[in-house]
Amino acid sequence: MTQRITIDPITRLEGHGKIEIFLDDRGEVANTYFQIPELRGFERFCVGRPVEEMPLLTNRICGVCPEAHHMAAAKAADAVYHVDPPPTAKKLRELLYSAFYVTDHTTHFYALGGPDFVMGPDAPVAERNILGVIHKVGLEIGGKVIQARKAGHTVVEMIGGRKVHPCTSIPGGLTKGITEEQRKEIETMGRWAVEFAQFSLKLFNEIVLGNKAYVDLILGDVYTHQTYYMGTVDANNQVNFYDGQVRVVDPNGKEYVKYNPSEYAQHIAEHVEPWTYLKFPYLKNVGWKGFVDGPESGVYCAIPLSRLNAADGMATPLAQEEYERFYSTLGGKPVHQRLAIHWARLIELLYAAERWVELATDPEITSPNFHAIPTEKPTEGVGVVEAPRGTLTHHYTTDERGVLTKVNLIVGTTNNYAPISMSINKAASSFIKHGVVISEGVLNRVEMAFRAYDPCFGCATHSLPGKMPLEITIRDANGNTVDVLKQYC
Amino acid sequence: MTRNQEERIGVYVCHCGTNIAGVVDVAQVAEWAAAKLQHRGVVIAREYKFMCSSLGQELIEKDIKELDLNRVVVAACSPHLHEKTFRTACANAGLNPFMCEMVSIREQVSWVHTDKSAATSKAMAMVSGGVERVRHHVPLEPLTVPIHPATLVVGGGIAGIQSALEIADAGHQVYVVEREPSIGGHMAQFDKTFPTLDCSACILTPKMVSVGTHPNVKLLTWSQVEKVEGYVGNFSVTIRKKARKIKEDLCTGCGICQEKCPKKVIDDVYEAGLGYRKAVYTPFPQAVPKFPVMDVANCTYYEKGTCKACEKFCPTDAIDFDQQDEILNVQVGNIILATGYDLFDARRISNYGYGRLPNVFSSLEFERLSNAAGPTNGQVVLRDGKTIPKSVGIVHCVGSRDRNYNNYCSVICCMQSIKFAHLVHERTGATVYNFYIDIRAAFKDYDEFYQRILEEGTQFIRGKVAEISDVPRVASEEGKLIIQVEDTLAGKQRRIPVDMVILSSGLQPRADSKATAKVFGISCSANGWYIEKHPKLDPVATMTEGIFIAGCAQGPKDIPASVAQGAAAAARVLGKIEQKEVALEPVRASVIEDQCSGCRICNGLCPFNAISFLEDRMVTEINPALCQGCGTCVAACPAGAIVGTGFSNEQVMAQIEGLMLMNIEPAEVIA
Amino acid sequence: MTDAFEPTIIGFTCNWCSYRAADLAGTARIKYPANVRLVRLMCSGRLDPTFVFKALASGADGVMITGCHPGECHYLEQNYKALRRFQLMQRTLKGLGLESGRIKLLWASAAEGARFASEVAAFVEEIRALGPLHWGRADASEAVGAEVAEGPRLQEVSA
Amino acid sequence: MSENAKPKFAMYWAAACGGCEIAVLNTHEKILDVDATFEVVFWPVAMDAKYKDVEAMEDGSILLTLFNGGIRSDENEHIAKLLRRKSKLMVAFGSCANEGCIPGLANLSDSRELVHTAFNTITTDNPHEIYPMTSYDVPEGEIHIPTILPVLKTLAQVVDVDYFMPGCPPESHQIAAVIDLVIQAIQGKAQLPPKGSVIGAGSSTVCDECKRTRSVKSIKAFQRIWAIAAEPTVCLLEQGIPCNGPATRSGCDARCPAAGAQCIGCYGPADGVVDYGARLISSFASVIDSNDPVEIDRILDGLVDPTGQFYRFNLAGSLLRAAVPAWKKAKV
Repeated sequence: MTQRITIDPITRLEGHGKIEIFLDDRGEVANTYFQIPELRGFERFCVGRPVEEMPLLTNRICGVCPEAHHMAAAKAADAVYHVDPPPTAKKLRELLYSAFYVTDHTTHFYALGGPDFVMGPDAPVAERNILGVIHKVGLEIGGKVIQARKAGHTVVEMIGGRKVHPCTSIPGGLTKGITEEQRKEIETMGRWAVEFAQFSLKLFNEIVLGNKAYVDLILGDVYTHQTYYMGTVDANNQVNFYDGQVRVVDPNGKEYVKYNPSEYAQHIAEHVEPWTYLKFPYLKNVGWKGFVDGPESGVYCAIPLSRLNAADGMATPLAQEEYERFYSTLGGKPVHQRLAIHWARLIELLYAAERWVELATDPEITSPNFHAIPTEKPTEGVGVVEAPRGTLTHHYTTDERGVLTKVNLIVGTTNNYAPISMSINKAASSFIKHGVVISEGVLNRVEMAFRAYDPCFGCATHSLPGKMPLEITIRDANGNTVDVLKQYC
Repeated sequence: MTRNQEERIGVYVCHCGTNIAGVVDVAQVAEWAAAKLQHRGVVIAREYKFMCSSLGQELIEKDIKELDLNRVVVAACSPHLHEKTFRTACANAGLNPFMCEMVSIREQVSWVHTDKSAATSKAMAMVSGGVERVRHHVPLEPLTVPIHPATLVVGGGIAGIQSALEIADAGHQVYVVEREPSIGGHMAQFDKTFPTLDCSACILTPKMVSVGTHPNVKLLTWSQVEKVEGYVGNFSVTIRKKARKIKEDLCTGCGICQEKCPKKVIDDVYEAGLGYRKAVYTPFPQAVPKFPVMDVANCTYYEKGTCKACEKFCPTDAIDFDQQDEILNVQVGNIILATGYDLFDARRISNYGYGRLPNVFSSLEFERLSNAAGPTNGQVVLRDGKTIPKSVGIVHCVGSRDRNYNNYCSVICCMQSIKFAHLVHERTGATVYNFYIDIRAAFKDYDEFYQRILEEGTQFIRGKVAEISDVPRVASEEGKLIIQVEDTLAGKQRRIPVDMVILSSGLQPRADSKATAKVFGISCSANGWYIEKHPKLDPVATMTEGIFIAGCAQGPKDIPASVAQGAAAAARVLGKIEQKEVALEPVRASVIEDQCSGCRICNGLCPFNAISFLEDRMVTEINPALCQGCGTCVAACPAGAIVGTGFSNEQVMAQIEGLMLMNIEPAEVIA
Repeated sequence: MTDAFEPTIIGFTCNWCSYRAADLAGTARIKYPANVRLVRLMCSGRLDPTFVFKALASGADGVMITGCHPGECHYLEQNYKALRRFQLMQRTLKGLGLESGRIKLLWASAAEGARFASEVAAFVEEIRALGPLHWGRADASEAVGAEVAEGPRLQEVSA
Repeated sequence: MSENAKPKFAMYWAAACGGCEIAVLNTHEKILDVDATFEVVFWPVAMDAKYKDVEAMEDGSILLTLFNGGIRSDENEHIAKLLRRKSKLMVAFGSCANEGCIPGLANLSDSRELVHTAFNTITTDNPHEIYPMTSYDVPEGEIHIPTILPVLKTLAQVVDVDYFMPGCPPESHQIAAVIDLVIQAIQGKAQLPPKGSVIGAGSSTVCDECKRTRSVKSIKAFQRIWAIAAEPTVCLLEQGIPCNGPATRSGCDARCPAAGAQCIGCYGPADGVVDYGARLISSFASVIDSNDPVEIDRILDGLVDPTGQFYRFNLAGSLLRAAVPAWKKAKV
């Protein structure tokens, strides 16, 4: 007779999720099931739409990282029309994308993942949120956070037309460029963003690395998995968010494979379970061995940490310094401790800010040559970018009018579905022991396991979002319900 | 459009004797409405033998007063028949007439369906539709506009002349627009008219003169209507007065210029190509007005830059080579279209040889030949201009009653051909053969005329001419035109050699009749004749208020009929003028300015130019007087900023719901 | 269910031509099936596609749109606008999973009572053949899970 | 649950992308006003909270609930009904809740197809045709996932809605303005608009705010946005680019046209428009410059996806693809 705990839904992730924890009669964790409860069906209803609409339609898969879908869709559409956008177009897109990264990583660190550290996992629920953070670290810093998000969104709007769900990318480039005045403004904001990123790393040093309890938490075994790591790299094998080749390293940090985005289907497959609406991607040529880690299991993850593990370094100087400090502090590559993602994320934040400045000062950036009119017959194309939450793949097939006949999407968070499930299982097993009273704190520690991944199930459920009550039913060995805890949202 | 007070609706179901009651269970419909539509505001539902009778109307008026009804639905015949009747009834009872809605359960139900129960439930659905619709009715005031007393007559043929004179004589201003240099039309080209054989010119010219001199008539020849704006009572007409190159105020019509003009031009129009005119000319001696026109295309001065003979000799310096077209704008209240017909071009029937065989003549050519004032001074001779024919064939129905050309009967050809037969016989003594399909001599004295010609010895051969050729088979056919025909009375093929053939061409609509119809906003039948409002009961009006038609423009007819229709049109116009003002249906579109985004999608949609764009405020505006209420812009406005009275979205949507019985429990409906 | 199926058809008529054609069919006592219910508009140009969709959403199995013959529009050329809308409407309905045959455009002059009647009769049979309007793949019966969605209240549909 | 006297604020997402939450966060400083004025009792994306607290609340004790996301599953519907009960003011927030938004395009297919397509993509390893089941027996016991409704529904199709705030997402400056209005209303300094009003948007359409120059429209061919170098200052529709601006409610400052992209209609229909798509059909058709059926067809071929074009955001709210057409009630 088992006892069941349902954490439903998991809060402070973008989207929805539900965790089922089964305890055996000794009160030990028998198994955990991390379920994704909805499916929206983009792969189905995008069929029949003209491909140039995909950057607009797939935006709506996720309002947290619409820029990522916008870019992946735009690149896939370029590929469908066999058109190579002019350099200015590519640079503008990457500039938008870098600014977006600053905003997104800031949001996650300060609003979503941060509270666990800043406030501490056992802090009262009511304070474990961004407002709590602001109250603790002070309004002045809260102001900085807000300003950082604002700056990023301002750039997104300048180039993308809108703050959320940008609209300017079309096959062959963009519908508009930027003026010199805008460029100046963007540059100024960029330089400020670099400072902000450095400030955030400093804050992390003080609050987290300075706090032994947290460091133990990070380095402890609980949040550690030896999996494959995926990330996109440029010609020098340095991290790149917008373009490049996909590189995968094995649990020992050695390059396992490096391929062009268009070859993704030869390397990635998706496993199906009947108890969830989301699929589990894995490395096809390693194979699906279940929810286990190690070199024999095709399970991989695609997160800031994995991008750092999969690359040889960062393409910008300041970020490169942090990169080196990161690995020296955590004992060399690859780093398997999931909670280190938060640190890795801040390093990416710094890189994004630096890249922002580089592009904003590129002489070509204000050129009016931001669109190449497609001339080829549309056929098929794949577009890949590094979404903050993992490698994002859009794959389209169209008829001769450029109307979609087939759509396949492998979304950032989805890549991490298996590892997240594993982290949850591990965390649950170690925090829920016989006799341990189920407290908010414990549940939150379990949630921390995946919150570290910054999972976005708005994205993942491009297949389905929605929310359900968190319901913890505890039954005794005879199956009598002794307690029911309910939590909504 | 929102409803202000609570609806109190009366429903009245008419038996129309047995016309409706015979098929629809009117009692059931009324009971049903009273019971099932109560929650939709129906307070009373009655049935009555004849709702349109004075008693029926009183019934409604009484209920409106006593039951304080604010809306009325009458289920009876087509609104086109009795909408006015019941609106008046409402008005009599102090209710705004537009709070009444008619449901046509006679034309649309009892007369077209046989299954009683199906008919009855359809009637119920339609009543429910009417009820839902009327709930959204709002009081409307018809816009009344004054009728401008002046009238425009287009076309100076006999029909136009007649109507112009009638109206002018009644003391009202008339503008006559004629595109040729002179009025008179086809009739001016004829010599004799059937059946009386009196001289065409003799009876026509006096009328032409009185038009030309009438104080109330402004005659605009060598002119054309370019644009018509506005609506009944208030048309604004743009007319192009082509440059005559003659100063009308100075010209005395002495004719010296024509004498002195060195340039001879073949006269295709008036002389049907048989005679010549000068480059400056009046089409015929009795032309009205008397002023000549300069044929710029053929004038030596315009070709070579020298000559100016006319100018040199003109005693009054009336010649003006630099004269330009004039654009006139006139305001009129009504318009009469009498634009006449074109003659069927016999060339189209190649096996009749017209244009190829010199001695095959068109009917118009013969009119000129036989005309005392014509090129041969009335001498009937062959193309060579001297030989007098010994035998002549006259072919009826050329281009008429023929599915390859015009399937209709041109009405006048039989009598015209018979007239020709007489003239030929009289002028040449030649043997005359008439080839006919049927003889149609249907009006007063026509058949008598036919009999008389038979007595003159003209041979009538019943059969459609197959071919006219100049290829002889036997000696007797040498140098002749041979007419190949099946004599359907004798029942044999015949070849008849003659010296001359006259093709009695039929009439057809003006080549530009469809374009003209567009300018005036009326419609044409498939073959191009203007469509009258009602083929029997209103043959002179059109669907467009204030625009009337007369003469052959409406369909082939002879002179007396044209004159009669001209007079009839005039009478209708005078009637309107007497009314002084006309009430326009208050079915109109208007713009809610706050909601208009100035997208300008509607701007190109209005054929009546009622829609204009205000650049300063960046919004669209609709002129209610110009709006004809078609509602196209209402349907097109993407912002829903254009609303239409009488047929609002709310009204139509509600009616659809009603028709689908959306507001009633289904079980009780589909019974 | 199709054995007992009697289609319901909404017909939109132009005040100047087709509505009069219907009148004429009446005065001439020409019979046609009772399945069609007419709505009078001033002109086919007034036809807002919303009306057509409203009729279909309200239970009509077919919709007939009628107007003056090309070149004979009482308002000169508005029937051409109706024609354009019709062609675009058909394409859109197809995309929505409805058979394009469910809407029909008919030009009928005031003189064509007989033709009006026969065309109505023909259309009724065409719709009968198509069967009741089903909602393509979005039909509720095809749902995942047992639950059937409840329809929007009328006020919302017609609000 | 704290004894805070401040009015209670809740924000919830059903079948949503999260963009609405981000748009609210993008009001930046306004967030602090919200924090100052309201007790935020319930906001999944930003904070933890207890369902039992919400459930324990008196009916109508939450002053303002911003509900975003469409009704895709039975859970969505359940929560919508719960929050309706607990809230004084229920605002349909954002396109999904108002009209279904992009996920509403799912109503073109049945929900089973959505799942089947997703589980048969080229990368899916699914030889045994396994599909998610609403309840499934794992060794440890039975676990459940929610039922997907046959069609995606708008909020107003399941509960009574007080205000409608359109946009995908609603523009942040509009959100800020609405927050200000509500705060002022609480302080008695302002009046709330009548129930059922659309808030945070204009009453006209996008053209009203669009800076591009316009003249009388007449189109010989429709153009794909990528196929021409569009003139940057002239109305896109006049250039043949199918821009939904003319029919789309104003309030967004015409951002997309300003950025050279056509309006795709996220703010939905203007006041009094029953069916957004039907409006666009008649207005697009109206500007086609031809009376010849064949040529008209040729021109229309340029609109490769009319249904998607006209119902991109509006399908779930449309007459024909609303959740189970109303007529099902009228007919047996």
